Amino acid sequence: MPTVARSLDDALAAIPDGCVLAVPRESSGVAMAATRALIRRGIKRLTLVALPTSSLQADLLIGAGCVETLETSAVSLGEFGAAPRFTAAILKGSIRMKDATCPALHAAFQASEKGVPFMPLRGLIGSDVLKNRPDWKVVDNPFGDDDPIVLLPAIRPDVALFHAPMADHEGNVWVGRQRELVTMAHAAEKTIVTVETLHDGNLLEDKTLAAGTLPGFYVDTVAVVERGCWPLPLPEYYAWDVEHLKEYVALAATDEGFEKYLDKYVHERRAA
Amino acid sequence: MPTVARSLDDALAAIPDGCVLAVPRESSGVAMAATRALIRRGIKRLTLVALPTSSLQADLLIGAGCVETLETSAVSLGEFGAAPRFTAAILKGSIRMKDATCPALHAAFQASEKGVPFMPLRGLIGSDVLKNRPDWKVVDNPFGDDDPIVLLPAIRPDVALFHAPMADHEGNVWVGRQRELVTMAHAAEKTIVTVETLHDGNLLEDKTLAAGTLPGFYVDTVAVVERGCWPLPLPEYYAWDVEHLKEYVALAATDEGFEKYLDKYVHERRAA
Amino acid sequence: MNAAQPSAFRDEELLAAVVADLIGDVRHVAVGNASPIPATASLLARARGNGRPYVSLLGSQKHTFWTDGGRELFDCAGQGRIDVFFLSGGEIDGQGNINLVSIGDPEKPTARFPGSFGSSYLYFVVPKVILFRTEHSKRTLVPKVSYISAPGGSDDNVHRTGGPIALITNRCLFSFDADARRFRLESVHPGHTLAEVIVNTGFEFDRPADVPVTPSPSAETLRLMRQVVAPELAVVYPQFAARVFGYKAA
Amino acid sequence: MNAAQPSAFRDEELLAAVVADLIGDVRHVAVGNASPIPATASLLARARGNGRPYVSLLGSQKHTFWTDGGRELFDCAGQGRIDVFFLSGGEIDGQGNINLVSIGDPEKPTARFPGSFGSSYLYFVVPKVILFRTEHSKRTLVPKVSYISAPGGSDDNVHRTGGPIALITNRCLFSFDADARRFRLESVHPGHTLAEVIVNTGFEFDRPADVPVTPSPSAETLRLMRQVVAPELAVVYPQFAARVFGYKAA
Repeated sequence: MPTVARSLDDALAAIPDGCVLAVPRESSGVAMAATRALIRRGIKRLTLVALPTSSLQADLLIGAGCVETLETSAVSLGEFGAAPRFTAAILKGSIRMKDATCPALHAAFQASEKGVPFMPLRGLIGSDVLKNRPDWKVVDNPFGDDDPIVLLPAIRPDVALFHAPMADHEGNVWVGRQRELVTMAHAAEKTIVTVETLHDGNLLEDKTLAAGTLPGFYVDTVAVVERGCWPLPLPEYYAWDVEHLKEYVALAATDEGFEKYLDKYVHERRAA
Repeated sequence: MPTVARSLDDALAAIPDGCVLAVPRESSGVAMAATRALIRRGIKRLTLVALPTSSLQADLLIGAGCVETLETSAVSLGEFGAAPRFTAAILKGSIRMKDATCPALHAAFQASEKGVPFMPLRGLIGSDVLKNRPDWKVVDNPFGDDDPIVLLPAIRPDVALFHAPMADHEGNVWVGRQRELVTMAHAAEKTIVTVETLHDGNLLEDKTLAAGTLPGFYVDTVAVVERGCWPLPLPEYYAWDVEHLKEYVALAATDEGFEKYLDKYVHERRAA
Repeated sequence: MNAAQPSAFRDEELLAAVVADLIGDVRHVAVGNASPIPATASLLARARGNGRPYVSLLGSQKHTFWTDGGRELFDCAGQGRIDVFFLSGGEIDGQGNINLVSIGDPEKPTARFPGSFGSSYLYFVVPKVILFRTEHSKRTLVPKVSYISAPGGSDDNVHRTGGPIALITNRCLFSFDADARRFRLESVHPGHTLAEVIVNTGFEFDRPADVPVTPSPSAETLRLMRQVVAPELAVVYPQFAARVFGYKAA
Repeated sequence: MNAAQPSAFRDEELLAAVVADLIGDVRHVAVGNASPIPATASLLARARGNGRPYVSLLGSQKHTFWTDGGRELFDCAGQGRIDVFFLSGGEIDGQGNINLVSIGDPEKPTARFPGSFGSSYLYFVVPKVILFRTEHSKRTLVPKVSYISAPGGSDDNVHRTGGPIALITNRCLFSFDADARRFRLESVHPGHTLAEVIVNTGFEFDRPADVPVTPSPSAETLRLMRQVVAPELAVVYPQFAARVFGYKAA
């Protein structure tokens, strides 16, 4: 049965060093308060899988030395520019990068959701994305004739971590149309969700809300963290903190500036 | 752009003789009024694919001679017993039956949804379901070692037809948690939906309703038909018409009785 | 069931109690449509476990948590998140094969059942599949099924994380030995006899030298079924709850 | 853009008009994040088509119909329901290969871009991919990309229903010949010269004997952009709409 955690740190206790951690793109609800708490705790050696891309979350975790391997399709701060710590880590060779493409990650999570060892995907053939992924295979489509097609092995994360608008006391989580979060939870061994607020009553008993609800059956722990995506947006609830992102980009351009950022916004528990 | 049809017959004009027609199980909203209209029109040679099972809809269409091939995992009237016209047609050999299993049909529709030629599925090996499906293939899992696994070819229906609680004037359809209807529409070339009622305003602009909405982009035609599932249920809206089902079972036990049923409930446009 | 214990418990209560013990301590039991006795057993297991296992009663939107459409049951099983499921068969044979399709040559059958539903998959991926068939006769329990909707066992190289663990009928309880692919008679229900089981079973099975009588449900089990389970059950199976437990919704 | 037509139209208007013509009569155009000129072009095409094509502006929940999560864009493309998409590249080479990953040895790169996003897939399945890269230099248009995020062409046996049809820069418009896997110079924008295009392009390309000047947008096109498109665009790109069209939301 899912539990509503007494504190954010309690909720995150189930994310050990060295685990495979799945996180969503910024338009789906990134658990940024939880990310800062993990950095404060000194989490290490993560295999971070961002479905299908990441922005500040990956950049912070990489900069703070928490990431050993990153699998995703892109890391960028969008209109704020390149992700500085990600870029620096790649150029230094300090993380292992598994470059993917968005639909490949979606399909690989769906493979785990469906309990199959792989999923096929069109495209990719002739790309260096494929060439650099020895774990992806090309086979001849058995329903075709000389028709090569890529097979992607299932991704089964140890933990999925994201932020959503609300949950109820049974651990049901309303994710709305962000349905890759449902697939992520189905695919992951454990799912930890931070939410803006607790909903009174059972989300599954309201037929309109139920349509956008991840059942608590798939959820291990829920923690209430208001503005849990800050400084990233929670779409339809709040927007980017533009000034903060500008400050981040300015500070994170250097190692020393990034340490200052951590001191100011992460270790001091400010706005966490 | 989807259109709101002036009449049910107008909406169904896009379902030609001989097409591959996809329909849902009874708990997801079966377009029964539309089914009676198709029988009245004298539709012929359908390849009916019921995702993943059917009840009265398949039985009626089979009894009325509209079906050439049926692909599904089961046809049954549930607590009302066996489906009499289905059973009779199988014993007479008057339809071609492609027996499947529920998750195989879900996966084959998802293959079309994802634009891939096949999907893998566990299980099935050693069953006569597999043995009788030369179109399904067993391959050695390229990520395993001596690990046979079934591959199912994508099902791409010509038309998907179902009933839903509501649509808006843009053709967006609220399906709630019946998400196989979304997959069915994604997989099908065309989608025709009957609904209980037209919703004022755009379903996609309400974040709660949007979570359970099939976008009008995938919908060709919507027609308003109140109690469009009758005598089957529209879950959370209305229940089975128990007395009617009992009458059906009694009549459909014989060829003559079934003709009487058609005369009484289909050709006379009663409750259609 | 028998004259010896006319008022102690009903057949359905005995069967549900036996099935509840087979369920054991698990996380999630799913029960197919129109299965009141397995549903009773599952709710009994939940009452004993203070809310564990999750019980999904298919066909009841109120008693399932699915929000991802009809595929979620199967995806959930594929993820290893369904521990117990119930299957039946028009025919069941001694190797645990089940037939939900037809009798005779599949091309020209002499009888047709509804179809395999999800059995061809779930039988492979649900760790504890309990076969439930109240009609115990040579017509239903056969030497070899006409059509294999799902096989009782698989070759070693076939990925299989589940399969049958038991077969319960109105006469007795069989366990299933997955290695030998054979049923073993575990107990005969009160009021029934070994000779009756043998003569009504179309397949060979193993049995101990002394076949025990199926234990009667305890007083506490009966209390839970009648007081806690019956009201929950009545939401989905009102007629069954009224008939077996005399329960009528207020 | 040039001194000859100082007030007639802006560079962005010319590019959007050229792109709108490339879009043609289709059902659905999808535009990636942070792409105001392709967005302008797509909305212009829609204004001309009385609501057709559907225009999906990714990154704007209001301007996309997706309700099936992040995969729906790719599934939709896989279904053949996206007719036009826009891609760019840190590098683009003469065979239409695009690089969104890194410069130099991928194991020890000297520069890193964000990553391939969905390009490695969408380039194969969207019939009309328009390459859009305003910076036209030997740094961006190279003989051979360091890393192929997505190839411009594929062998005949590779399933491919889409690919590049054109490359538009701040200087000119190239079409792409899928069979020859080469770009062909179609026109040079007003105020720019063939010599300038040649000296700033790192790859070889075909060209007609006389290279035309890119046609200026018609008065009607400019009217549609400024009066119909600008207010729609301002919802997603307010700064761009203000700067280019002088449009300010009420």
